Amino acid sequence: MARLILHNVCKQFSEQRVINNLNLSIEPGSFVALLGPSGCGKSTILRMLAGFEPVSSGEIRHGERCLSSEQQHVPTEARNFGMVFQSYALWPHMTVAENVGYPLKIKKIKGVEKEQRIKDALSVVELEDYANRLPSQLSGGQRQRVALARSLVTEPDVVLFDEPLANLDRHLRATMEATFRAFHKRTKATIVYVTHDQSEAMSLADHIAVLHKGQLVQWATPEELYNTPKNTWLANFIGRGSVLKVAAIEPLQYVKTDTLHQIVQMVNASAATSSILIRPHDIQFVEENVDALSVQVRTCIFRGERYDVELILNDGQALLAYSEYPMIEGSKHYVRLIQAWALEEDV
Amino acid sequence: MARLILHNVCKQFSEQRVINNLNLSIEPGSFVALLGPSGCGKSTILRMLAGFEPVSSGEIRHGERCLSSEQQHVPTEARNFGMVFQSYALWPHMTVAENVGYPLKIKKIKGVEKEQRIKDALSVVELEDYANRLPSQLSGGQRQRVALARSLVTEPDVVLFDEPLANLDRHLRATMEATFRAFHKRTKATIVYVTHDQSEAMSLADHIAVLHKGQLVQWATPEELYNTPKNTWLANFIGRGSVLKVAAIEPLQYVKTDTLHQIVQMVNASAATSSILIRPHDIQFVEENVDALSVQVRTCIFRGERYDVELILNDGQALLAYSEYPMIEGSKHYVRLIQAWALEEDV
Amino acid sequence: VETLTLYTSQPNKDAQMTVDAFEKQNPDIKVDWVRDGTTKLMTKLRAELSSGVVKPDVLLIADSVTMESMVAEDYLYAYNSPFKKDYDPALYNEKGFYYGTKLITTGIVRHNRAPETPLDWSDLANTEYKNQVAMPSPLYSGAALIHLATLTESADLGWTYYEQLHENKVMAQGGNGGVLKAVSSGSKPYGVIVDFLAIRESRKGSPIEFIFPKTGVSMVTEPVAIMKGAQNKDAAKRFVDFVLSKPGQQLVLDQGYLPARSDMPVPDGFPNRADIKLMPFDAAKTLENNAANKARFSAIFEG
Amino acid sequence: MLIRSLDSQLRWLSLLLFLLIALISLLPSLRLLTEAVTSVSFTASSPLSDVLSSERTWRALKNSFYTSSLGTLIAVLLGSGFAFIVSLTNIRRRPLWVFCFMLPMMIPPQVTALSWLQLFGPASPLLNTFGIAPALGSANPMYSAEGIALLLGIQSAPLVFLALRTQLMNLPQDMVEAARMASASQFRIWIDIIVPLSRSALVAGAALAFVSSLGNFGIPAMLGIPINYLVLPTLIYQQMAGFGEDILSEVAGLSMIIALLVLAGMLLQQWLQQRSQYALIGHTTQPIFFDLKKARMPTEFALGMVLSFILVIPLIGLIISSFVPALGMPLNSNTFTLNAYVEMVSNQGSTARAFVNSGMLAFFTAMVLMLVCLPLGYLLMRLPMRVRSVVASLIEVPYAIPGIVLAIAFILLFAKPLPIINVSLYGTLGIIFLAYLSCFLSVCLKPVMTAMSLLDASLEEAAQLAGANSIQRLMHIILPLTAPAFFAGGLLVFLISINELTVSALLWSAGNETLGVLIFNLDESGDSVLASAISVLVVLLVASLMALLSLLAPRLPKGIIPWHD
Ligand SMILES: Nc1ncnc2c1ncn2[C@@H]1O[C@H](COP(=O)(O)OP(=O)(O)OP(=O)(O)O)[C@@H](O)[C@H]1O
Ligand SMILES: Nc1ncnc2c1ncn2[C@@H]1O[C@H](COP(=O)(O)OP(=O)(O)OP(=O)(O)O)[C@@H](O)[C@H]1O
Ligand SMILES: [Mg+2]
Ligand SMILES: [Mg+2]
Repeated sequence: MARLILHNVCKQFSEQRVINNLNLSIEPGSFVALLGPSGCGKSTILRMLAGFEPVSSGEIRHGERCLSSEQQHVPTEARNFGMVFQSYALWPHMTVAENVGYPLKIKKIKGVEKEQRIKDALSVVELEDYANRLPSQLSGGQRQRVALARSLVTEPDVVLFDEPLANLDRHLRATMEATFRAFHKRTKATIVYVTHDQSEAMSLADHIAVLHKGQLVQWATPEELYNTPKNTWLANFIGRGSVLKVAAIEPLQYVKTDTLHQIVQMVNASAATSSILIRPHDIQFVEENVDALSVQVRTCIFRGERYDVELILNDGQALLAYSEYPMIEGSKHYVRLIQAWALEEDV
Repeated sequence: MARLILHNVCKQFSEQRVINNLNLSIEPGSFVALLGPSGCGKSTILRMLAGFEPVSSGEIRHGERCLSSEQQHVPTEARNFGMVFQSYALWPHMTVAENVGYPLKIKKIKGVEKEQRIKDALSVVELEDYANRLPSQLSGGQRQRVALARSLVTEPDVVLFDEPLANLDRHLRATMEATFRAFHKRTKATIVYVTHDQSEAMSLADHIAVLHKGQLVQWATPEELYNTPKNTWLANFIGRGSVLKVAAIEPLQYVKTDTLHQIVQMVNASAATSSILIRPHDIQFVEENVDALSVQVRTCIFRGERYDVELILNDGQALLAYSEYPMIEGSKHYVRLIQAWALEEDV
Repeated sequence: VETLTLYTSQPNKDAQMTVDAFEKQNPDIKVDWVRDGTTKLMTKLRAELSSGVVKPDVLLIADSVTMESMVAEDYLYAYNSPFKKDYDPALYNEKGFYYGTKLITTGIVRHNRAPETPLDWSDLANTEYKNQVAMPSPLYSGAALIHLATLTESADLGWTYYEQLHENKVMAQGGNGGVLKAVSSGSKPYGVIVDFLAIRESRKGSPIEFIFPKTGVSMVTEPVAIMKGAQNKDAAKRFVDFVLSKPGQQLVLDQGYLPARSDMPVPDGFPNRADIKLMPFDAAKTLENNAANKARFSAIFEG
Repeated sequence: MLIRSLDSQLRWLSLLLFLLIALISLLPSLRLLTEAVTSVSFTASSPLSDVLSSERTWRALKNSFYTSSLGTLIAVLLGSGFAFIVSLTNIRRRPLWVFCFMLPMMIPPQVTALSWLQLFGPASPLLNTFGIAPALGSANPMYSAEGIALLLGIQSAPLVFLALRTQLMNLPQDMVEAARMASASQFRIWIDIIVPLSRSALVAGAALAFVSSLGNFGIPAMLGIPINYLVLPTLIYQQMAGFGEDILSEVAGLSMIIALLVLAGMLLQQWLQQRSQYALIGHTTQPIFFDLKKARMPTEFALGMVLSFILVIPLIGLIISSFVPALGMPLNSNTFTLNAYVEMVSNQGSTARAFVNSGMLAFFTAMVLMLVCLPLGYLLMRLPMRVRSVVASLIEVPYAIPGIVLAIAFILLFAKPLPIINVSLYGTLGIIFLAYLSCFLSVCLKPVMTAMSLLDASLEEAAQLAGANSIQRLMHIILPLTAPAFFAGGLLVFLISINELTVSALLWSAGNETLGVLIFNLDESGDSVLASAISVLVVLLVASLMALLSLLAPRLPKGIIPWHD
């Protein structure tokens, strides 16, 4: 078990710089998520970790061992990593069982043990009945599950997951999340997990790296990230909530109701120099009173357990709140803001 | 504009019956979501609607016109349907712009208008800068966005979406959802939308069909579905919540606190004949009092805005609740159940 | 201008020469000619005949046995050429169905570096020649089949001779060209081959030498014949006469063959006509025995 | 179902195409069949029953099967080895290797055989230098069934190479990456992933090689006859040399045996390809690429050795024998002469004619077949598996039966003027052209069908949704994606037909000679020096045409020209 270190890693595809001076230090046995918008370079990082792409500059180390640098390159097969591909990469000429069993075959695990491990892996992803199908006869989600089973059948030092649950329904996702947790607990493998689903990332990972245009924006625990995002971009990206332009205020602190209502109401074109983040559950609908802000409902969308309500403040800024009941579009209400987080401006 | 009707549609792949006597009547201009676990036959339904798969029996009609039956088969290109594939199906030899512009080329739309429409479509999915790339040079999410742009560039009568947002991050999803709504409003096209994400389905669709193992389980509006699911399978599948075994009670009605606590506490192995659904937001943590149920915390997982808490009742049944604050695993608490929905048993 | 269609197995260059000379003498006739090995040419002809068309007017092909088979099936037209008298009766069909035009004899060839100099057929059966001799296979080459018929009819040689050749591991080639290559490239120092190929190549500088065996040589006569279904019999007759005439035979001589006409000289590199001993041969009988001969040969050689 | 799912444009096109196939593939085969059975009588000895009851027929069948199978094996090893190395690794000068690998097809097999016989024979300049030449007249190992198979293998290796290359270009990289993730070694990856994934192309290439070996006459004639090793084509030739009245039906009967062998082979092929139908083209990942690292030099050396045996040595032999006055003379300053070239160019009007004729025939055959194969392959892929294999085998038959027999069929069919229009094709280039179409249709179609079966169906479905009709889909989606296969097919047809011999041998007529016929006739009448000179020119011509194509490459879709990166 060793620490996985990315040191000043850059990656260039012909014209375009895709990863820019990335520094990460991933503790042995930790569960790390990479989060970021589509095209920010998540898959590219995994591919460099796996050894499929050389680094353009910088270095990737695993403990003392240099895996990739401009001079050196340890081939994938010598790394003992595991990976689930975004494209699944199932072998079309092998049945489901053969696909899952291939890493065992390579490791020369035979006979009953092999059968048993294939069976176990397939039962985790609920595909026991499909063992003899070819990948072309499976649905999208079933294919993804085969790819998952394949990556978990052996016990690699580092496992890389590239959006492993993108095509699965919620319940299967929950099951798989539990499986990942159990797997992580049992094998103590280091896991690097790419996802676009924040709730997945937050519930699974010890640490999350948020990337934007090839650059690391924040490296923090899930709680830190949710509660104290660094800048407006991150605040917009992580969780649900509204970023409001407000009168000047010291960044990176919590602002409570009174000050908050003040700076929100004080805002005007010239004074709007700071930004704050208000989470929807920090907004309470109240009866009209001095302390309350008046708002108008723009849209109200059903989301199952509750309604998403988009509110408009007097100065025209939008505010997202939750409501237990449907609200009529255009109706007026009063809200109280419990707290907000003051943000740094983007660079 | 015409109604899309599936009448007793069945589909068989060699040994396996994948769709079983499906009846649906989709109003012209409506937005319908197909929801169901992986492998339940959603993509197969779309493929039959598109005309790629013949029906094994039954009939698909579009207004008066029979699209598919055992005797007849209108070819896809004569249907004026649009579709986003789960596998994207981008043409690898064409650039992003050519991929998106191909339907226009076929419709003989040329010159400035063509350019403009390609540009518009690409700007909706935020890929203007990638117009001249080949699909192999894109990230997973970018490919999905190209496929989206391609399906929206012309204005088909019926648009079929197969998990169009599976690989996109939350904010792009929100943008795309808004785009779909706007597109739907503007073109009045009938939309059939496959997704595994319930919140997506609920926020977009007028009607939702939930499928299980090739069979229609419920066909309802999002609110109906969420609030009054028919049976235990559906209750488990839709939204978050806990299904409890309780003493006998009339199905398909709401049960309020007092009766509720009664039937929950009365349960024992022999008397547990009914099931009820309790949503997590219907569970309140309270100080100890006569009215409260005592519970123990099994797990507590951070989810961004709040914590998911799994509670254990005295009889060992599990209950999912939300909490604003982390709770210590193993600690004891008291809860009040506000309401629950009584379910039919599965057949 | 009339056209005359000629099927010939003469080498390209020779065929062109013949046609040019004929056309020069008969400017009113244009000759369309097709050249191929006898086997292919006959196959082509068979296919045409079987689909009911007669393409060629005149045939000028390798051997009289083939001609006999055409006579037997009544495909040929009998023509009494005025030049008949200048030829040995053995060289033409007495009813005038075909006339031999040249003498192509089969003898022995040796590489210049070869240790031995075979003088007669029987030498090739000696142990010094084991593994050293190439010959054309009678199964593939018409000339070789006639050679076989001639030698097996001979009292001295007979079938035992062929059995000895097999013992001696004589290697059968597809045709005379193969023997030429085998010998001139040195892979087999001795061979059985038609005269003109070996003599012509050796005159050009090839390291080989042709030997007329003492016992005699077998021969084919490259007969000329007119098809019964010929569209243009007049021109055909004129062509036959031309080939048999002195200028025609002079052409044969110039091409390096032994002319059939007895009053002609021999080409360079050939011994005197008197020194070339022709072994007796009966075309009609050979035709009769053809199948049996081939079967017996393949029984010996293919075991 | 088939017809229902096609639109009207394709419907009449398909009708037309199936008529065409019936005309050029089925008709000759049927004509031969009737020829074979018409003279069947119930007496003990009809020609067909003679043929069938002869022990030699069965021996030849067995031998044919042995040499063709072994030859196919060699072709597959050689062709696929080359394809794997040059398309998947970082070998240097890739275009050059591919370029050189195409050329052995252009050297007449007799020349290759002869140069090897010379190289390892008593007169070998090489062995003589070291004094280890075998004694005059000693047996040469090339005269054996295995020698025949080796040459057959070399001749058909480019067929396998080109058939395979298209598929290799389309193997998605992530398949290999996933295997590397499982810690599979390069060798295991090759065995477990790459070979199975390219199985359908391998099988198609092998089938082409087998069929082409089965019908080959030149090589077994040169190496088999001397040791009395009979194969079906030489047996057929023997039969023809008999001149009997029954030869046609005997020959047709023997050909039907070959046709049966082909049908059996096709069944095997279908069986082998059954599970290898998966979409590979259309995956939007990068193509596979292996780094050879330290093995690069040795690999290049090994390739060089193989090439020098199959190309350089025969080519040198060919060149040398074109510069001497007569066969068997050594080449030195005294003997060097350009006479052959001078004679050929100045005296023989037929030379220029043959170049023009063969060039046109090869070009138009390749063009027409490429045009035909696009819709044909598309339609065939839409037929049920079973019907498809029947049609495909029927298309295969003309290529498998020896060219000379096919020519007989064409004479039988076209010797009489065509009915109604009363034009005679016989004796024109037209009949050779038709025969080539019939013969080489399967050569062009095989790679195309393989490529089409690899195509991800959803790509076409997406175009259907865009409203594209069948023709538009064919032109916009399917053609560009399978273009390398089309070009490979066309190229093979061009290369094979430019010095094709056996078909044109019976069908040519004055003024319509082809290069193959010209070379063969010269060779047969002892002018092998002239023949060598022409062969050299043909190789030069083809090589320069290929080089010229490279200039066009930047304007063509990627991967179309095999020897261009
Ligand atoms: N070509 C085929 N041959 C045999 N079975 C098939 C084939 N295609 C799909 N199936 C089976 O049909 C069932 C339904 O497949 P479908 O693709 O419609 O599922 P889905 O609801 O779209 O699932 P997902 O959400 O995972 O994409 C699956 O069990 C699948 O294995
Ligand atoms: N082979 C390539 N050539 C050129 N550009 C590439 C190539 N592969 C990826 N890119 C570009 O690099 C950037 C990062 O790609 P990457 O696949 O890492 O994104 P990602 O974060 O995984 O996105 P997604 O969530 O959409 O999968 C993208 O803008 C993509 O267009
Ligand atoms: Mg990605
Ligand atoms: Mg699906």
